[in-house]
Amino acid sequence: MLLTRLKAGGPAIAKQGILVAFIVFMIAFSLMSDRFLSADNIMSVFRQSAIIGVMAIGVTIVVIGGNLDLSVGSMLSFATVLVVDLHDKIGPELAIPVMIMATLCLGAINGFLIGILRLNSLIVTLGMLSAIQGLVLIYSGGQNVDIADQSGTWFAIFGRGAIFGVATPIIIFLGLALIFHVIMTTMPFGRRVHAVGGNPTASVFSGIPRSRVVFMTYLISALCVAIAAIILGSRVMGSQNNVGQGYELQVLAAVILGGTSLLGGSGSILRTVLGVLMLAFIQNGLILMGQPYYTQWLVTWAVIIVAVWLDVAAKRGRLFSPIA
Amino acid sequence: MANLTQIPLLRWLMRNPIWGFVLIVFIFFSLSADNFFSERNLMNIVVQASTIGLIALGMTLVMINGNIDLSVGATLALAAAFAVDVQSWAAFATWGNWQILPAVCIALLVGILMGAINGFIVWKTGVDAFIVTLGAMLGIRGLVFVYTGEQSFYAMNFAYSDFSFMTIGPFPVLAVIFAVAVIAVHWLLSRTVHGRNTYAVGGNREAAVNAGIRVGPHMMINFMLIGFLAALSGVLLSTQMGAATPNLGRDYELWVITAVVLGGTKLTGGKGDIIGTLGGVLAIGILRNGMNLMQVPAFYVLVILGSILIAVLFLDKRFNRTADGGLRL
Amino acid sequence: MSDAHEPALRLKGIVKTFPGVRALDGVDFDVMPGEVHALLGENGAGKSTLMKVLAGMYQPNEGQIIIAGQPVQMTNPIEAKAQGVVLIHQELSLVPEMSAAENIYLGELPRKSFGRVDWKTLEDRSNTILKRLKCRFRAEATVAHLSIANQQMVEIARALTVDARVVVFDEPTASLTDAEKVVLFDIINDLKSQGVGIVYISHRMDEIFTLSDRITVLRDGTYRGTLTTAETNEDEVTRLMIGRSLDLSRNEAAPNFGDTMLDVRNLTCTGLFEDVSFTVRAGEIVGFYGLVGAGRTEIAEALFGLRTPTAGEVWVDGAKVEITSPRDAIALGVSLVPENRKEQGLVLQMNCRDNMTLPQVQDLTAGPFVAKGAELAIFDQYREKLAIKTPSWRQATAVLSGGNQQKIVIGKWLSMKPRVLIVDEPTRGIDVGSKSEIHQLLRELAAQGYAVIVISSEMPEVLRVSDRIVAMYHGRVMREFDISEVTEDKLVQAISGIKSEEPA
Amino acid sequence: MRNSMRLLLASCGTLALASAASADTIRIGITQNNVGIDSYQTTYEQAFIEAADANPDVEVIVLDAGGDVARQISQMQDLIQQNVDAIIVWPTDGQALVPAVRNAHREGVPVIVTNSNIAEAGMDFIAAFSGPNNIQQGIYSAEMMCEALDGEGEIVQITGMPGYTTAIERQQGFDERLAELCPGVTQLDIQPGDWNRERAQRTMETLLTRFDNIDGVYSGDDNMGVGALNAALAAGRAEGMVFIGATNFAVGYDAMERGEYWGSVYQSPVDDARAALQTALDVLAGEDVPKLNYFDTPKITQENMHEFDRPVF
Repeated sequence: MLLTRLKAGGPAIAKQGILVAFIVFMIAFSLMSDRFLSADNIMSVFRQSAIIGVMAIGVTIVVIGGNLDLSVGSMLSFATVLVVDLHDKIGPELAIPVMIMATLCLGAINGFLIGILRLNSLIVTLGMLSAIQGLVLIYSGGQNVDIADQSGTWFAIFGRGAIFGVATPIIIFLGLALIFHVIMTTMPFGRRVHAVGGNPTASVFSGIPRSRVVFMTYLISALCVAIAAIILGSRVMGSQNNVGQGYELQVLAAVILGGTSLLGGSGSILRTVLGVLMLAFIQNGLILMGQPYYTQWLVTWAVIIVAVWLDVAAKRGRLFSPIA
Repeated sequence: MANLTQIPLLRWLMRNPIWGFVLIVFIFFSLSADNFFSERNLMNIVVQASTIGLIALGMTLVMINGNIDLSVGATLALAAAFAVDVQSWAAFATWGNWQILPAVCIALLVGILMGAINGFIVWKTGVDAFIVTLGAMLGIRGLVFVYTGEQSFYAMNFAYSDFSFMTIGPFPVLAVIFAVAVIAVHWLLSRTVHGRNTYAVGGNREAAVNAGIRVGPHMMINFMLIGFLAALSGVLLSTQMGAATPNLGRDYELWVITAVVLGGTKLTGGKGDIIGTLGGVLAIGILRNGMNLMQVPAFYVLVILGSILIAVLFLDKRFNRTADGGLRL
Repeated sequence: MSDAHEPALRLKGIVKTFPGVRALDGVDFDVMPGEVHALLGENGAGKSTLMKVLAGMYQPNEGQIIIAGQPVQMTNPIEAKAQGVVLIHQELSLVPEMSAAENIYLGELPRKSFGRVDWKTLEDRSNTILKRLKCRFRAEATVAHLSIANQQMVEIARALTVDARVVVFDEPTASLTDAEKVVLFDIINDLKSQGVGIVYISHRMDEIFTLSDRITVLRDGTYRGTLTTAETNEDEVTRLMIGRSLDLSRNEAAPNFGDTMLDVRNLTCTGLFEDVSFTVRAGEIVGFYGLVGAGRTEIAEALFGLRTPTAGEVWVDGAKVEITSPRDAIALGVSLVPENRKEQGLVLQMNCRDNMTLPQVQDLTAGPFVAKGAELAIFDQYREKLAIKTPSWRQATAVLSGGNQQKIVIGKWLSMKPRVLIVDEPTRGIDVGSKSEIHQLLRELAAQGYAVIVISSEMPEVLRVSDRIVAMYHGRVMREFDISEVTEDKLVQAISGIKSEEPA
Repeated sequence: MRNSMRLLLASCGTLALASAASADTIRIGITQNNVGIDSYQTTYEQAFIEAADANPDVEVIVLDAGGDVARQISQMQDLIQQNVDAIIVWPTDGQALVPAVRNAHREGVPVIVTNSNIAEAGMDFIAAFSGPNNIQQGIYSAEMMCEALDGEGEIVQITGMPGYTTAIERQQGFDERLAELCPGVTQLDIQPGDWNRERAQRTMETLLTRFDNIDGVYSGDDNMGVGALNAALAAGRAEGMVFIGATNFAVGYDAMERGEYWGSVYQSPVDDARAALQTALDVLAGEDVPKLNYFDTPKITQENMHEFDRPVF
């Protein structure tokens, strides 16, 4: 089995550009900071990356389906403001389902415009990024929202709690990753998303309801955002209107780092998890080393290009592009 | 006679729906916003739109090539920082107002260099331009912070900021520079061999390679052009501020792409032109200016701009539907 | 100073290797001025690689290229063109949004000062060339608005921009109709009479025997020999190519057909096809023959739920049906093997097994999961049945040969156990060996009781596999032939819109 | 075509008449920094509009620059274009707005700068500044930190969005005063929290990992301060740690009440907005207005907090 894999193209190790880069970085950082590999720090980074990570799961599925979703940043602001605001008004047991429904509606709008009307996903989600941010501000009147009784609400479990000693955000993040990994790799829906992203025309010619599949990917993305918002709202016990601003790019960077092709049809949730963790460890490691915050941007630049380059190079079997 | 003149105009508008849209919002704001329809305000619109507009010219080239550049906002900030900072370098202390010249030249060179780096990476690694420039968007912003040390730079010399208030005849100098750039890039794209090759590379890269066009260097040149235009935009913006701030140009890439796509350039490459891009830039400029004049609350402006973007995309698809002959895919 | 015995172009011992592959292994080839030299070989035999070496796109690892007696090195297509070697590509290599003139001179637009395009020179020269090719469109026309055949002409016009010594045609007739082929052959003969050496690559034996003076055969990257066309026959060439003979017989009508499985009555799709009626019985193959654009593919798409007919009825297995989506069609047992396997048939980066089970993956489940065992069973069954050559089911379909890709698509639809199987251009761009295997397969399917529709633009193919032939012209059914009564003349007349004196 | 031109010209004529009719009301334009980024600015905007509505002679045009300097410059131009009587500007960047202010000055439109001041070079061109003294706030915070730690300890600082004036000035005031007043207090690290509570929380978590001992945390505003507090609480290290912020938020006020938060600087957006409008009206009335009008932003600590109302944001 390994032999056929090797024959299928290039050495297996070169295909795991992200894994190689990840290991190299972990070793380098642990040499430079003795606290880096401490259990506390690792737990802390996992917990911090849960919000971006949960969103990245949804975006990975959208990207495998051949589209982009840049609206997740605003959508996170929307969902967090909503759930926090409703928490004190109607109680968490109602606030959570109401927020999830509302966020799914936004996902459905994306899905309708992109899946059914077939508008370009980059531009539609760019427009939604702006429109949803406006909606949040109109809803809240621009005010921050806070949960008054921070210690007495069971809502705290999602962002601050722990189950068997493991922080809940980590359990939610890794659990969701595992669930969606299983869906994408072993269930008919996953197969269909891969097919639609890989070749939409051929999918239709194979009887796959292309519009519905794309629509579903945006619903999943919205659902992931809603879950991330629960973690975020519970962790902070409040929300600003622009809390998700810029998250869409961090999420996309993680997805790209995980080797998911922007052309659609290929990608893996588990590798996205690696991408998310790698970005989080870079950020964390550089602060531990006492570097100014902007070095993380320079390092991220280099890491994204090198990791994707290795991936691309392994696929084509040569380091440099053949174009003259 | 009215019929004869109207039909080509209508047909032209069908192909360039954005200009129809520009016309509609123009008439709308003229009727409903105080002070909109005045010479000075219209000049203001052009000056305000020129920041996004200059970059959009370059983005049109890059997108027709089938690439994209997300790093332009950061490049703009870096160039602005250099343009302001270099003036105060000791080496040019005795140059008087001429110290502006090397500063501007270095800023523009920095822009070209950033474009060259992006172009070179895209050429040599074969990694998608979206990914390369997404990385560069973070990285170049990092360079801005390294260079400025988080502080704003300001120009001691008021001659620098006076430049932006100069006029040539009745026209503000910034509007004139923008107009010249529009004409130059339009000429480049429609009349020169490089411009025509831009369509070839984006329309059918395989064919361009087979025809012996050196696709790699060609794309790199276009990245350098957008770097130059982003830097020029940064320099002009810094003359309006007499200063450069490290956060300058955030999110500009999104507005630039929006303008270019509104103008009918295809994200997949091979199709688009400067006339459309100009329409897209003016549409955004007029909307922003008009909504300011009408005092539309900021929160609603976001919703309106986002919805209009999607609506124009939808209309464009209705008008310019490709002839799929009714095949349901 | 080249006399008649000096080859216009000569390749000596060309070796080209890629990581892990020896694509060309010591190939010799030459073409004389005023000669048409056909190059033959199955897909993957190394023809394309050889052509790319010729055109300066690849550098050979060993060997020499000699043009008019001088050894040369060509590092890019422009240099090759300057040496007088021009390659006409198999897949249309045009830029759709540019004018014909710009496409003809792509990569070497005439310049004025400041890098400006010299439009006048460009258009004058292009129009002259197009006139020489007897084209009836202007050089200013945008390529996207031209028909496929005219686009091919633009491609060919590129060869005439220089004083070509050698012109290489790579499958030039793949997208041309029979009528358009005639024009192309005139041009080739014209070039030939001007002393240009022609290298002609094609899978179509009839063309090669009509046109060529000599035939060189490649197999697995090695040179197998050169034959003089006048002294050989198809059988000899085929044996050289695939190492065995081919069955070139015409189909003998099978005696016993079952019930009518598909009955199409007055089906109309305005602007595409009008008033189309026909039936297909179980065990029968009905061939649809016609020019490109005659409406055959569109009928297939309508039957598969991808187009909405404006009028008419479709009956499947004795029941009137409405097919509004591919899902409906699949549920009714109608399957379509589409025309373009790379764009419509396969998800190229997906593996073989997943591609094959794609239409039924929703039903192949164990609990919520895809049943891997059932999937593999299907794949293994059809791999064996169709003799698909792939190292493993994990192989991405992108790297398979055209024939094997087509078999995967056919297997995909056979595994759906359809009642009606529609096959659109089943052997387009497929080499001779695989072609006859696919024909064999279609006959076997019919024998097993499938009702089969074969759409093809190749007359030999239609004749070989069909029990009946429906001839179409301009969206209408012109005539229906029984295989026993059909002649080539009658078929050509029918698809050219000439009403036959005797009614069918 | 010609008809539509005539229509345009006609409508312009009527508009000109309409604006001429309202000539004796005072028209003031304001361009804000980034409404919606935090509650302070939103509350400021509401208070400003309320104050203006209360005065029948005043008509206001309210614009928001969304944090973008270039857009703010455009808005300045648009306001000059509309012949407003005065412009109030909340600079997105104190440096970069100087030419735009200078241009307004040349056009004869008085400019009142609000909340965070413009750079030194622009002082000649403004009619007045009204707002809190951000450097002074930094100084107050340093003094509180010093007092709370008794002049000895190790602290970290979480700043606002890098590159923005308010963030820079508070940091400047804090750093300088701390070094001068309490050389015994060392700053272990300074990291940005981008005015974002979650990001501040994340940064603080990493700092807690990095340093075994942190005695105090200074945050550029209470929003981030509460984020840092959350991190420390979760790590079980909040006990004995001193949290000092700026711009007292309701969450900060509550935390103070619970005894978890040491102190902050009380700054009311309502006062800020009213002061700005009043300064503008004074300038227009021809009164002799001083250049710098700081409104009071006192220290608020657990001890004196009940002298203040709970902030509304």
